[in-house]
Amino acid sequence: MSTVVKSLNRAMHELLEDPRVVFLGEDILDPYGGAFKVAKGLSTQFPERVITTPIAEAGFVGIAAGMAMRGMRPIVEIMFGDFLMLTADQILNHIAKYRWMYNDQVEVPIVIRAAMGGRRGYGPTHSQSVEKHFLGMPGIVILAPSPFHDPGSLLKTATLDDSRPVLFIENKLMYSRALKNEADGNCGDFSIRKTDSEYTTVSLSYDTFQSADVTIVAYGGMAELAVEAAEMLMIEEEIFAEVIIPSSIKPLDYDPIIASLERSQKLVVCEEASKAAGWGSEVISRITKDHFGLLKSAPQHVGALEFPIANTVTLEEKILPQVKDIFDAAISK
Amino acid sequence: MSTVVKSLNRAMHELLEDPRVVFLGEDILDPYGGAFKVAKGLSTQFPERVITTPIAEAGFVGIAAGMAMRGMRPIVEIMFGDFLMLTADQILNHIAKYRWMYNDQVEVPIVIRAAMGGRRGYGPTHSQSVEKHFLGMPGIVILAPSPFHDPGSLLKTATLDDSRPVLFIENKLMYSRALKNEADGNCGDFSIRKTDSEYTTVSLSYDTFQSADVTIVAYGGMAELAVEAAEMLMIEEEIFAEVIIPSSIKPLDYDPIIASLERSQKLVVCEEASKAAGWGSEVISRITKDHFGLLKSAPQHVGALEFPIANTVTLEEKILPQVKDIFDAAISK
Amino acid sequence: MSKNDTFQEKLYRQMFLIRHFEERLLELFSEGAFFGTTHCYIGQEANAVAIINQLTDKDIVFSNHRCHGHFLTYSDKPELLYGELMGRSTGVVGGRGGSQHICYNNFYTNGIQGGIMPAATGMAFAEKIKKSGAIATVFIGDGTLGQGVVYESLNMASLWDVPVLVVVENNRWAQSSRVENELAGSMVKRGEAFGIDSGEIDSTDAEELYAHFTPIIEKVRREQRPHFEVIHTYRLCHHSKSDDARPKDEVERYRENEPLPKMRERLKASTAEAIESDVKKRIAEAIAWAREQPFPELQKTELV
Amino acid sequence: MSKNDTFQEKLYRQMFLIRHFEERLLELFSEGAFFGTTHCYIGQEANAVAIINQLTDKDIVFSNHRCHGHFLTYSDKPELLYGELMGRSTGVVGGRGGSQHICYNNFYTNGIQGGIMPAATGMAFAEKIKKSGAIATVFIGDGTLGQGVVYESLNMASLWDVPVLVVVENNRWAQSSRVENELAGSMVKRGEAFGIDSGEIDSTDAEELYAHFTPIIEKVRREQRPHFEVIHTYRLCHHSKSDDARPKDEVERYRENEPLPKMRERLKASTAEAIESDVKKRIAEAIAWAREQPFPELQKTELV
Ligand SMILES: Cc1ncc(C[n+]2csc(CCOP(=O)(O)OP(=O)(O)O)c2C)c(N)n1
Ligand SMILES: Cc1ncc(C[n+]2csc(CCOP(=O)(O)OP(=O)(O)O)c2C)c(N)n1
Ligand SMILES: [Mg+2]
Ligand SMILES: [Mg+2]
Repeated sequence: MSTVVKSLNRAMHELLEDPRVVFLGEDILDPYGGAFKVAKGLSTQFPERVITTPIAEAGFVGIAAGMAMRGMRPIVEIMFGDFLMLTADQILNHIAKYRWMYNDQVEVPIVIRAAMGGRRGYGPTHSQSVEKHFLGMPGIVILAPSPFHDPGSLLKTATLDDSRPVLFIENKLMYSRALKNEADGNCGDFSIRKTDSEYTTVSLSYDTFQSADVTIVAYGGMAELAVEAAEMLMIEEEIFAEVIIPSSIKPLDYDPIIASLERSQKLVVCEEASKAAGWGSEVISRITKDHFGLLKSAPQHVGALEFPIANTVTLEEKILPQVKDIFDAAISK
Repeated sequence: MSTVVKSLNRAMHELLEDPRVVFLGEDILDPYGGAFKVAKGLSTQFPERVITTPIAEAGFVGIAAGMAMRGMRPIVEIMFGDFLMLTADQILNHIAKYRWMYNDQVEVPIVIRAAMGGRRGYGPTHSQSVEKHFLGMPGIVILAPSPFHDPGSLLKTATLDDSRPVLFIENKLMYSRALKNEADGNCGDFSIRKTDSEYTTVSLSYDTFQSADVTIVAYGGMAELAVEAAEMLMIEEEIFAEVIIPSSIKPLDYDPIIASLERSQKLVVCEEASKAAGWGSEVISRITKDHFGLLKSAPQHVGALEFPIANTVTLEEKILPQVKDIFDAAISK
Repeated sequence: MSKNDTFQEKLYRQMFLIRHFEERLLELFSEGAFFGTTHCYIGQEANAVAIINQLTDKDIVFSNHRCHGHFLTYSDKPELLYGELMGRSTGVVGGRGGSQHICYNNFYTNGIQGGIMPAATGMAFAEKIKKSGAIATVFIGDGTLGQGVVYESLNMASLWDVPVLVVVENNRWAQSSRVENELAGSMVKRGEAFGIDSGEIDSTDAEELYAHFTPIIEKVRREQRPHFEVIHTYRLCHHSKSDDARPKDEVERYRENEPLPKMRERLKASTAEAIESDVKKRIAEAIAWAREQPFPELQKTELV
Repeated sequence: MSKNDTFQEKLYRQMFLIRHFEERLLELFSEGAFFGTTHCYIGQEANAVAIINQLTDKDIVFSNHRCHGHFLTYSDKPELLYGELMGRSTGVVGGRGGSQHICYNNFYTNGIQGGIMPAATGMAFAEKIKKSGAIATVFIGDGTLGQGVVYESLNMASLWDVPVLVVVENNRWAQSSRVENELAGSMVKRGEAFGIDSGEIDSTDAEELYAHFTPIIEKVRREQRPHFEVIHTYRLCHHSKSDDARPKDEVERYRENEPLPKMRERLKASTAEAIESDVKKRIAEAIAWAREQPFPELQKTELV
């Protein structure tokens, strides 16, 4: 059975065969192999291009960017995605800008992998999904694999075929999840469709994409929760949900969402971060701006409450969005 | 004639009379008095509590936060708001979190003033409006004075009466603008209303708030552009616009916006930053989520294009939003 | 803490409290009584007791992810920390922060490496401006010397004559990384380069460390200037719960240098035993108390 | 540049080019021919010519906001920089970047103080891995030593044996701030603390600086290690266009130490005059050329 972490680890092994690929991050050497074990085995096999760093996120992200500008294909691991905030200046004012600001004379093909998300009791500074703070930066791509995509092949495309800077968001709980298999156009009880693009969007339907009562959009760690909610909606309410799972949240391919909304006319957007100024705000705003009249009821936004993410489970559970919240949003009038 | 910079400078003088107030920033000593002169005269009058800093934005914002946690009321100046990205970790993972994470045992009453915005040919790293990257952080307030508010009194309230961390966004072009006077419920050709709250929202109407064809929401540097657009709309198209100018963009008081939309049913939201995941996305999304059915046409979003802000005027003008863009959005069907 | 303890007994009691607190913590973790992860201080206890005992009530302590030893010395409240680690509403910060993010009187911690340096510096600076006489002590690890904000803070602390004592606990590892893979040059020179008096000591002897820090703390208070001091020590436990890939023989070599036996052998065996059984009783009671505490409810109003 | 120049003539010609470029720039600014702001290098010309002349075509230079001197020495293309400062599509980066954000072959700049250090380090690191033989030189100012990311970079450059030469141009002021208000301790020790060979020189003599840097550059290339060198110099112009509140007598004192007269007096007066009139002609042509260039259009596709 392959899991997300296995898929990523295998991809990293394959990627490092390419002499342009270099991998930097904290505590990534064997035998430890990185905090979430995506790095296992790499330093043993590629000792020269697997470089464990000091605790200096801005510095090593910036160093990797310099390497990218000189023909390498660096991959950086941010141990806890929360620490990405330390690199915000390097990303906005350096990495995202160089290509255009230098009149397209350079490229910065860096991939920054970051472990995001809560539900593990790691507390306020080790549980966030901070990608929302980077969504508004012109010039960067943000990818978020899920068990419904092939995380390893996404990582390979991002590293070798994409010359733009990429943030690669890995939900921590997702690492150990089994990849979802697809056979004959089905994935479990759902029909499945995938867009034909480098960073595919997966659409799941209970009704072979004939009709739908609600369109649920979710990425990364929220994807499986959305699917669970869809199952509950079917069983408890006989509501047919379609679940749309993009692998690229920036840029976002709106076509599969709009195609589904043309059937359902009801939208639920999910994210693990707190809702304010989140990814869902952007999605809801874009759909209302560009497809006004498509929705027949208020768009719904599922996300965390506006608090730091508490350490204790009773608070963390209430603060972070749950399956039940998606379910409730989907049945709301 | 009072201007925004004079109003802020006077307020700083008054604030520093309070022994808890301390002022930190780069190049704020006399005779230089800060890059945009808000600091003029302060170090001469209050040499002990006006502290010029090294070029170390994360460090001195963090130091000010520590002072705030020990009973001081620090004000920090970020010379160019672009450099706020260097403080993103200090703001998200320290300043915004301490109060709640420490179970409400502490407060962090810091005010971080930052000069934002373009239109001066300062180029990609000195022209941005980066407040959008901070909108989604639970625990901080973001204020944006304009000539329609009293910038100095906002600053005083934020410093002395608000125990929460405040980002205080000052548009650079706005500094030299005259404060807009209000008399007998009028401001120029407009009727004016102000909400009765600590951080007031100003509403302007051509028709004594009887009827309106469009509601234009704008803050900071975009406020005067919105008003110009409203004038053009009146003169060229006989369209009655109401302009809503909040001084607090986070939290945002939706009441005056909704009140206006009940008359106009058409929304235009303006910001100087690029539109993707911007403030306007949040506003449009919140209004559609919470007041579905209120709008009778697609909400409009005016903002910069998704590029770095170029140095040369021909590109900068095209990238940044202009009066004409607001006008066009307002007359769009 | 017992009022009748001699100085040595007190140090031993405190170190044993930290040690036993953590040993029980690690045992109980497997039961699922605790949340998330935790970073133990086993092997470094001498540092906390040597320094924190010399501070006044007004003084500030800023600690990091590895804060149990500092907190227990500062507060002598194991039950509050157990409560916190169990996520209870009566824990140090009501279950909100967990082990890395606590606050108790003038004691603070945060889990972002290095990010605490400016806050600690600012706190000390505020106390100086307020003329309260308080100083701040901030504890960081060897690995944390990788973070740039540490140097921004040292520069300003030195420029502005801030009474902050920076204690680097060099336990020779940062998570899974040897200090040699993390740090180039010299630790002490990192302080000196900013015009800050800096020094180092290689010891796990609480009494020796205590004596070493007496003039340092006194000087920070008197001169109202920063000081940077490195303690070379060793972490004998995992980095967090279950991650230790260090060479076994290296760990065993340092185990001979443990702070607790060193102090215990200066006590009468019966005294040591009495202290140990006292502490064990306290710890058992603290655990029992914490287990009975309620979980917190979420307040209704979201933050702005 | 003239092929027949002696060494001294070449250095003088380059320095005079920088100087005259900027003097004309400042004059023309009032006409509104330029955008935004600009940071001149007047007084520091000797540094650029002493160092950049010794680099190979493959070598990398990373400069900062005050980059005219570095760029002109590197490229010898005044017209491209005028074009850029006038916002023209044929300027160094097509008008997009402006004076602080340019890129030309292996020459780069950015306007965020200190933020360029990691990129420069990474570039040198990449060249080392690629075995290209290239090294990187990065120029920063005294004030920029306030930024933490500088130290993160020094640490990694030292740990990983990166062939990067860090040149600190200490012009004794950072914008309106005296170095004493910005910097505690010692500049040279800031490099040494990271195990990096570090040194300093107080000179505005281009030949002396050239000789000083010859073995340093050679060593960085040979040893494939970083080096940190401080040049004590002085800025004789405003920080940017019109902001100078420094004591007049201080500026006048340093004016006696100007790099250009020092070199000029080693040339025959007639040679110097010939060089000057040559350069003036080039500059006039460069300005004329730049004025004729078109403004850029905005490409249609927005970035992601
Ligand atoms: C900014 C940041 N980066 C990374 C981490 C993850 N992390 C937690 S502890 C640790 C090692 C710290 O080493 P050191 O400073 O030596 O302290 P020690 O754990 O040895 O006490 C790391 C890398 C973090 N908490 N913060
Ligand atoms: C991160 C950052 N903070 C502040 C500034 C504003 N700024 C531009 S130049 C400058 C002074 C730089 O001083 P120094 O490093 O000594 O270089 P010099 O200007 O003297 O050449 C400042 C503060 C900036 N560009 N970047
Ligand atoms: Mg350590
Ligand atoms: Mg300088």
